[in-house]
Order: sequence, then structure tokens, then C-alpha cells
Amino acid sequence: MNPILRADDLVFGYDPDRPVLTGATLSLHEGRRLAVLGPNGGGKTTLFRLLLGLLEPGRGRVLLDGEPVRRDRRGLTRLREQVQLVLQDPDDQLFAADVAQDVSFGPLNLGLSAAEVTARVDAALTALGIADLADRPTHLLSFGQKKRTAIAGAVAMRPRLLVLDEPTAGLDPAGVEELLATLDALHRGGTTVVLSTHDVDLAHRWADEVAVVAAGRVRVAAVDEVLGDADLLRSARLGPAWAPGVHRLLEALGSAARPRTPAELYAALADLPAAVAPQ
Amino acid sequence: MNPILRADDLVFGYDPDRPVLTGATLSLHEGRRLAVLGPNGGGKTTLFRLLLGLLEPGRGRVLLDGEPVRRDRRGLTRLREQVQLVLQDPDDQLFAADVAQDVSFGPLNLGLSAAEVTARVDAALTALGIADLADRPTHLLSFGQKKRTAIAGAVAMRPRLLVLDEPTAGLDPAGVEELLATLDALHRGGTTVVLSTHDVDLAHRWADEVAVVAAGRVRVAAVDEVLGDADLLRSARLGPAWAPGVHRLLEALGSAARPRTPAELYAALADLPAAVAPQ
Amino acid sequence: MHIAEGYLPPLHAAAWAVASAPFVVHGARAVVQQVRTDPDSKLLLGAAGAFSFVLSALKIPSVTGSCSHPTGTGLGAVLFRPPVMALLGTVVLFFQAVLLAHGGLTTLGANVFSMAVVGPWVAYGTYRLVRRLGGGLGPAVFLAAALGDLATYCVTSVQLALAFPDATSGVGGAVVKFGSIFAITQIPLAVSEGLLTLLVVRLLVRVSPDELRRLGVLPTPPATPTAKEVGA
Amino acid sequence: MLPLDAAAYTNRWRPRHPGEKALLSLGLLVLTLVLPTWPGAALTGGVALVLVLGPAGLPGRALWRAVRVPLGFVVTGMLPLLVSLGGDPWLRWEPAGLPQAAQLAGRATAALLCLLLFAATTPLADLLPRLNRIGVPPAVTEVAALTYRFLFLLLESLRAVREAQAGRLGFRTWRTSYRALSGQGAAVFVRAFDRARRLEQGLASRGYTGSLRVQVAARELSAAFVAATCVLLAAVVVATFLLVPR
Ligand SMILES: Nc1ncnc2c1ncn2[C@@H]1O[C@H](COP(=O)(O)OP(=O)(O)OP(=O)(O)O)[C@@H](O)[C@H]1O
Ligand SMILES: Nc1ncnc2c1ncn2[C@@H]1O[C@H](COP(=O)(O)OP(=O)(O)OP(=O)(O)O)[C@@H](O)[C@H]1O
Ligand SMILES: [Mg+2]
Ligand SMILES: [Mg+2]
Repeated sequence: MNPILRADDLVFGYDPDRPVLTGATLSLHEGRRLAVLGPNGGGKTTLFRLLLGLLEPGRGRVLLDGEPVRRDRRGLTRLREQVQLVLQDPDDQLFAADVAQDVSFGPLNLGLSAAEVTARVDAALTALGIADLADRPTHLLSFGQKKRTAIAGAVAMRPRLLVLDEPTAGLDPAGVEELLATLDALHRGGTTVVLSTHDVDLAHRWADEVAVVAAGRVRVAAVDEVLGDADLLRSARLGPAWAPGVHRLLEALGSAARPRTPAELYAALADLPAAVAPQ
Repeated sequence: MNPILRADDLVFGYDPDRPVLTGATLSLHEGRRLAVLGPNGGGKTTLFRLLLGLLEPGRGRVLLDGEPVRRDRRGLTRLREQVQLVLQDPDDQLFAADVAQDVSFGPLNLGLSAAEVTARVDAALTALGIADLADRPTHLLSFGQKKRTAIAGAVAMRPRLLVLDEPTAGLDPAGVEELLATLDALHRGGTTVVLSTHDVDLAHRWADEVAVVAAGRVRVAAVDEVLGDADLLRSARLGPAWAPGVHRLLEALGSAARPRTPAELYAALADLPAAVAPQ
Repeated sequence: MHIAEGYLPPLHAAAWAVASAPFVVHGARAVVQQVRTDPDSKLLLGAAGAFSFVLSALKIPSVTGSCSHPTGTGLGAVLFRPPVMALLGTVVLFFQAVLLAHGGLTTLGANVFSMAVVGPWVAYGTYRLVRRLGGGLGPAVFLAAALGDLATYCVTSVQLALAFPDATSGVGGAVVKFGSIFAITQIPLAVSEGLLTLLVVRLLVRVSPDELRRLGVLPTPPATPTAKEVGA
Repeated sequence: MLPLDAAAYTNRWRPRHPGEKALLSLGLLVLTLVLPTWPGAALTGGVALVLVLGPAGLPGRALWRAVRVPLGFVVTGMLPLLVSLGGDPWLRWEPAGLPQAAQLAGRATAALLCLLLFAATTPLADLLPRLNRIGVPPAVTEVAALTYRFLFLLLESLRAVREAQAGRLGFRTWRTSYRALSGQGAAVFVRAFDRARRLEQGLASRGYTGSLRVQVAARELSAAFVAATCVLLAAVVVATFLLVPR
């Protein structure tokens, strides 16, 4: 099966003398959750901008459903009807006076009828749990609310593929949980979700597959494979995750629990057979 | 012994109808590493700004070495000679066109001689490991380099107390390690360091003491006490940390290792006696 | 419309520099004064300068399908007043010359005269006049931006005509010539800029009313219950 | 982000005193205007080109990227001189304007190269704080330095906002483009003032009390460079008068 979107051997540098990507290949498959990891300046955001046609690669192609994306208005419009990107800083995305207006920007651009626009906006706000904020001015929102509004703006486009650049950055732990729950709901609803992060444990718990963007290239593999590869992690300025080590400890204690979050770890601890349980 | 700086029952709200802090008390003791945790919008940044005299509390006082800080130019200058704040977004603090110029701003304000200013700038840049960036323009720095420059600007003031607002936000894991190493070096050099973070494991590994800012108040306690209090953590929209759970597992396996980072956990795993070690 | 580096003969370049100088010096005095009474306004002025620079990096779609850039003089003059714009405009034009090679150093005087002096004054005068006559903020801003833009181009036409009189019809003919070349391209652009400025200000009234009040574009309400934020 | 700006910080003349570079390039620029265009402008333009590519070490590709757009203006700027108004037909092609247009293009190109010699070698970080020494009030240089700093932040914001709008199909039609553009204008305005407010707080915590004085890296004015510049400028003048067609 074709991936929804595919980056094929992309080469790119903002400054021709300093390439950022030197041959990046990555496929985004329908329904598969992908986490993109990498060091600061590794090129995650750049890769996303290339995938959305916001930058033009020096070499290589972006393919939508197996077809090369044409860089004219038609081609880019088709791409962006299918794929939406949520930037890291929500302030870059919010510019209208209030939340509902901002979310309506994309659907209006699609040329939908007023009724259809309203329906889309309402659905998106509800999906993000911010229906009550509809007529709030965007500049009075908290950071987490802004983030949700920005995501709602993308969701209102009903994309097949939703790409989020560091969506959990700056959120408190409960905010991260809520966001992941929202993304899972979207995923269950049929949207393919891709996100970038610096948090290895987050990638471990959430993703089916991990892509590491470093030194100009992309390395894609199953989560456990990447997170088991200490050399790869070190070379990409990432550290190991807690969870795999915890799993080994639990295994040694004869427990079958495989916690992915600290909360799950404490639940597993409570479930340990009394014989081995620490007090 | 007096704390260097103390917030005494501070009440503050940007909007008089929505108080952010309703009676915040916190002491920053010489040499003690304090991590400030709390939910988004809990008031961490607000508390720091009150401590630095950037905001005026509606009630309560800030005490420097036991003396109330006077809100005139003399009083505030004295305060800022002793206490420096590094904001979360380095672009809020960097104004000069190149790195050395920016770092020289604080020392020049102290009225030091040109030679002394140069010496301070050089020392601060060296301490932050960015001596080679001295004549780089601010706007061409990466995020991590900007962050270090902002910290250098504070360090060049030779403060007794250095307060950092979410210094690790946005850094990759290796960048976080490097920053913590720098902060530890400053701490060993005699500077008292306080930081805020959303990362409970970071607070656990780094701090002597934790302050939780939530619901208008500050709760201070030893690290283990806070991180053992599930109700407090939940109410402050924080989650539990990995490390304490891992310690209990290791204890059950008869190991005395107390890893504070995933890397330390893998080292501990390698050291486990063969009889209990997972393969 | 920037006159490029080296375009004007030395006498013209010098004469326009002399013509602009009093306005720029007056603007500098105003800025020095303002900064002395309120040191924090330095940051606002810096932000305003950067805003003016970036405004001219917006790409307006134009009839021909190509893009053009607004002059931003209208919006700048309404927001920051002509004397200050004379200085900020000079700074911005200098930056455009040395950062983008757009405009030039020898033509700085001429460009300042059209874009940082005449454009802002015409825009501001229009704005005040329309408001005085009871016009709303919208029409005032639209006309200010459109006429400010047109005035800038008229001055540029005259500057070029004086430097390059027509072979047969002299300076008068050259004014008509440069003027009509610009008219074809500029009248639609002036309308575009007016419309865009109108939309921006309308959005700002909702998004940033406090800043507009601080700048005197919106009337200050009798009581201002703001948070006690102290910068000193 | 801006190629000329980046070049100014990385070229081989970066450590030179800005005054030396100003004397050289602005001296050439003035000569371009006052000397007879042929051969004066050819000489000044040629000298500037050699200096910027040679001793200053600007890569040819970077130079080309910087001159491409302004050269376009030079070409379009010639066109009005090639038409004439009045008479019959009212608007007509004027071959008699050709020498004047060619002269103008030559002078403008040479002047552009002199400007580039200055712009690509002199960082504003070195230049702005030193303007105080030639009588510009500190308030003005400080406002200019802040403008310079905010400029890049706002350009970055503008780029991000524009891309976010493009991603949501903001430029599909004329109508949507206007809505998107007004959003950009407003967003940049809001950002600009937000930046100012936040920097105000950030500087206050660093002890700002009204002066943004910074320590500028010491740069020695090289007597040899200044002398060589004077000799070069004189040589250009002499050569022009020797070569000028009589
Ligand atoms: N607009 C730009 N102009 C010039 N260089 C840029 C620009 N954006 C990014 N870069 C450079 O490109 C490289 C890749 O940046 P990018 O933002 O893609 O990295 P990233 O992996 O997203 O990093 P982070 O984790 O910090 O978000 C960096 O060296 C960066 O400095
Ligand atoms: N300048 C301001 N004007 C008005 N309200 C503000 C301002 N700054 C913060 N607030 C509000 O004050 C409250 C506390 O904000 P603060 O930034 O101190 O929280 P925080 O703990 O630092 O949060 P975060 O973890 O997101 O940084 C929030 O409700 C916020 O919306
Ligand atoms: Mg990124
Ligand atoms: Mg904060």
C-alpha cells in the first residue's frame, strides 16, 4: 500500500553551503503513529516544512499517495487539503480576533458554504474540548488553550494526515496527557497523526514507529529498535528512555507488567506479588 | 541563617478579579538547589517576577538578606546586583547586536571599568562554554546558543542567586545534560541556583528541595516528600517521577543503586548480580 | 518606490539630502525627548521601526499576477506620527540599503524625502482631516494609506523627472512620463494598500485595543484599570 | 536570513574597523557619482568587485544572490529613459535616450557594487554603536540597534505566520489572500509590541535604567589600510582623467 505522504531522498539547506538534510527519506503510512525525534537543529521542522511544500527541496521529491506533488497552486492545494501541519508556537498560527474566527480560516479558504464552515468549526472545537472558548479573543488564551486552538484550526480542515511539531513542548504533565488523549481520539477517528518531540519516553509510549532526524538523514525503525540502540541515541543527542529499563527490572521480578508511564509503573508496583514487592 | 531572598505572603493578580498568588511564601537559601514545579499558569513566572521586583505585590513583602526590598531605584539596584533572573525565552532578554556586547550590558550598568567589564564578559562566556561565539550576531544564534548567552548575561553580574525560568524547555536531552552540568559548576563556584520546570524527573535528580506553585500558594518540601505525595502532584497537574519507582524495584532486586536518569538506570542494570539480572 | 543606488546625479542626491535633513533632525529631537521622559519608549520605537521594515516585506498580490510591497507609510504615520516616522523611516531605509541593497546610500536623502517625509505627512494629514470631518476610523485609514502611497510615488516621479528631463518636453514632460508610468501600476497598488491597511487596523481594534489607545489612535476611556506592572 | 547581513559577519574583513571600510567603499561610491561615468564608474565598480571577491572573500555565489534583485531594478529603471512623451505618436520609443540610459545603468551598477563592498563587509553590530562617536545621539543609535534586533524576530514571525496560512490554504484566491495578508499585518504588529513589552521586563531584571550602553569590541584603525585607501582613490581619479575620451 502506498504511504499517504512520502519524502523521497530530500536534499535541502537554507544556506546552500550548509545543508540541513542530505538525503532524507520517510514514509508516513495511513493509521501508523510516527514520532520524529532528533537533536536541536537536526532538521525536524525543516523536514515537516518540506513535506507540506512550504520549502522547495534542492533535490528529491514529495509524493502524495504515490504521486509527486506538483509545486503549482493546484498541486499544493491538493496536498494541503490532505495534510495539515501544526506549528510548535501557536502564536504563529493564531492571527484572527477570536477562536471561532481563527478556526474558520481554513474551512473558509476551502470555499465551503457558511453552514458547512460553522459545522466544521463546531466539530473541531468540540474534538479539542474547547467549545466553550469559541468567542474568546485569542490573545487572552493561556498557552495550553492556544495550542488547542491551533490544533483545532488544522483539524477543521479534516486532513487525513495531521503533523504536529513538538505539540507537548511547554505543557504541564497533565496537559500532555490530555493532549495525547485528544490525539488518540483523532487517531481512532481515522486521522493519521505524526508528531515530533525531544522526549524519548513520550515517543516510546505513544508511537508505533520512530524516525530519528540527525546529521542530515532520517533513520526509521520500530520503537523498541530505536530505543534499544544506545549508539544511535547518543549520536542524535538523545538519551535512553526509562521504560525499557523498567521493563527489564519488572521481568527480573517476574512481573509481566510493561508500564509506559510513571503512573503505570506505580500501578504495576502495587500489583507485584507480595513475595517480591518492595515495601 | 537568613535566606538570601524570601517571598513573604505575597498576593498578586494581573487582573484584580483573578488573583494568581493568594499568599505565596518561599525562602531561597544560600547553597540550596531549589526546583519550582507547578501547572501551566500556576504562577511560577509571576512569582519569579515578584521576587525580582518586576511586579509589585498587592500584599506581602520580598526580603533580601532579611531586609525588605525597597521599591525605589536604590533598593531594586541592590536586589538585582545580588539576584539575577534568566527568562524562559532568551529573545526576551537579548537586545544587543552581538554576544559580547549583550553580555557586557549588566557589568557596564554596575559602573565597572572597561577592563573589568571585559574580564567579566570573558569569564561568563567561558563558564557557559561559548567563548568562541563572542562576536557572533545575536540573531544568527541557535536556540540553545541564545539560551547560553542569556545565562552568560546574568552570570556576568556575579549574582549570589541565579533564578532560571524553565531553562531546559526546548533543549534536546544532551543539551539538558550540558546545561545541568554548567549549573552544577556554577553551584560549586558558590552561586545559589533556583530553576522552574515541568519535568518531575529533572526536579528529582537535580534539586535538594522542591516548591510547588499551584492554586495561588507555594508548598515547599524535600524532594522525596513532594514526589511521594501523589495527591499533591495530581492537584498540581504534575505526574509522578520514574526514579522513585525504579528505586523500589532495584531495592526489591537487592541492588543499592539509586539511578536518577535513564542512563544511570542502564548502568545499574549492567551491575546487577548475575543471579537476578534480566538478560 | 526606492530610487536605486547611484541613480541620482551628485547635485540632486545632495539637494534631497539637504531637503530631508531638517525633518530627520526634528524627528531625532522628538525621539531623544521622548526617550528621556520615558526610557521604556526606546523599546517601543525599536519595535515600531522593525514593524515598518517588516511591513514592507508583505507581498500584496497585484493585477499582473506579480507581487508588490506596500510602502507602509500610511499605517506608520497614523500609528506613530510623522515626526517620529521621519526618523524611523530613515533608519528603515538605511537598513534596507545595507541589508537588502534596496535603495541606496547616495539616494537615501531622496528616498527619505518621499517615503519618510511627504508620504507620512500626506497620510497623517488625510487621516486627521477625515476624522475632523466626522469620518470613521475605517475610511480615514483607507484614504490615509492610499493617498500616502500615491503621494510617495508622485514625489518619486518628480525626483526622477528633475534628474532625467525628457529630451523633447523637458522636466514637465518627464514628470508626466514618470507619473503616468507609475500611475498605471500605482493606482491599483495604492487602493490595495489602502484596503490592506483598513483590514489590518480593523483587526487591531479587536486584537490590540490597548496598544492603539497607548498610541492615541483609539480614544482613552476615562478610567484605565490596568495591572500594576513596574519596569524600573 | 538576509544574505548580505550574514556575509558581513563572515567575510575576511570582519575584524577591520568599520571606519576603514566606510572610507574605502563610500569613497569609491562618491567617485562613482562625481567622475565621468566612462571610464570612472567602470574603474570604481571594477575595483569594488575585485575587492569584495578578493581580499574581503565574499563567495561569488553570495554576491550574485545579493545583486540579482537590485540589478533588476537597474534594468527596469533604464526603460523610462528609452521612451519619450508628447508629439506623434504621443508615446514613442526614443533611441536617442540610449546613450543616457546606458550611462545610467553603468553608473548604477558600479554604485551598487560599491554599496555592496560596504554592506557585505561591515556588520551593523560593529557599526551602529560607533555612530555615537560621529555625533548621532545615543537614543537614536540605540533605537536603531533595537530595530535591528527586532527586525529578525519579526521577519521570522512573519515567515511562520505566512507559512501557517499557506498550510491552511490562505492564498487560494484573491479574497482569501487579502484576509490572510491583513492577518499577517496585524500579527506582526501584535508581535512587535509584545516583543517590546517582554524585552522591557527582561531588561528591567538586568538592571536597565534608561541606557542601553554596551561595550564594543576594540578595533584598531589601521594606518596602512587608510593610507592604501587614499592612494587607491587618488589612483582611480588620476586614471579616470588619463583615460577619459577627449
Ligand atoms: N529560516 C531559517 N533560515 C536559516 N536557517 C534555518 C532556518 N530555520 C532553521 N534553520 C537552520 O536549519 C537547521 C535545522 O533547523 P530545524 O528547525 O529544522 O531543526 P529542528 O530539528 O526542528 O530543531 P529543534 O528541535 O530545535 O526544533 C538548523 O541548523 C537551523 O539553524
Ligand atoms: N502579563 C500578563 N498579563 C495578564 N495575565 C498574565 C500575564 N502573565 C501571566 N498572566 C496570567 O497569570 C497566571 C500565572 O501565569 P504564570 O506565567 O506566572 O504561570 P506559570 O506557572 O509560569 O505557567 P507556565 O508553566 O505556563 O510558564 C496565568 O493565568 C496567566 O494567564
Ligand atoms: Mg523544530
Ligand atoms: Mg512560566
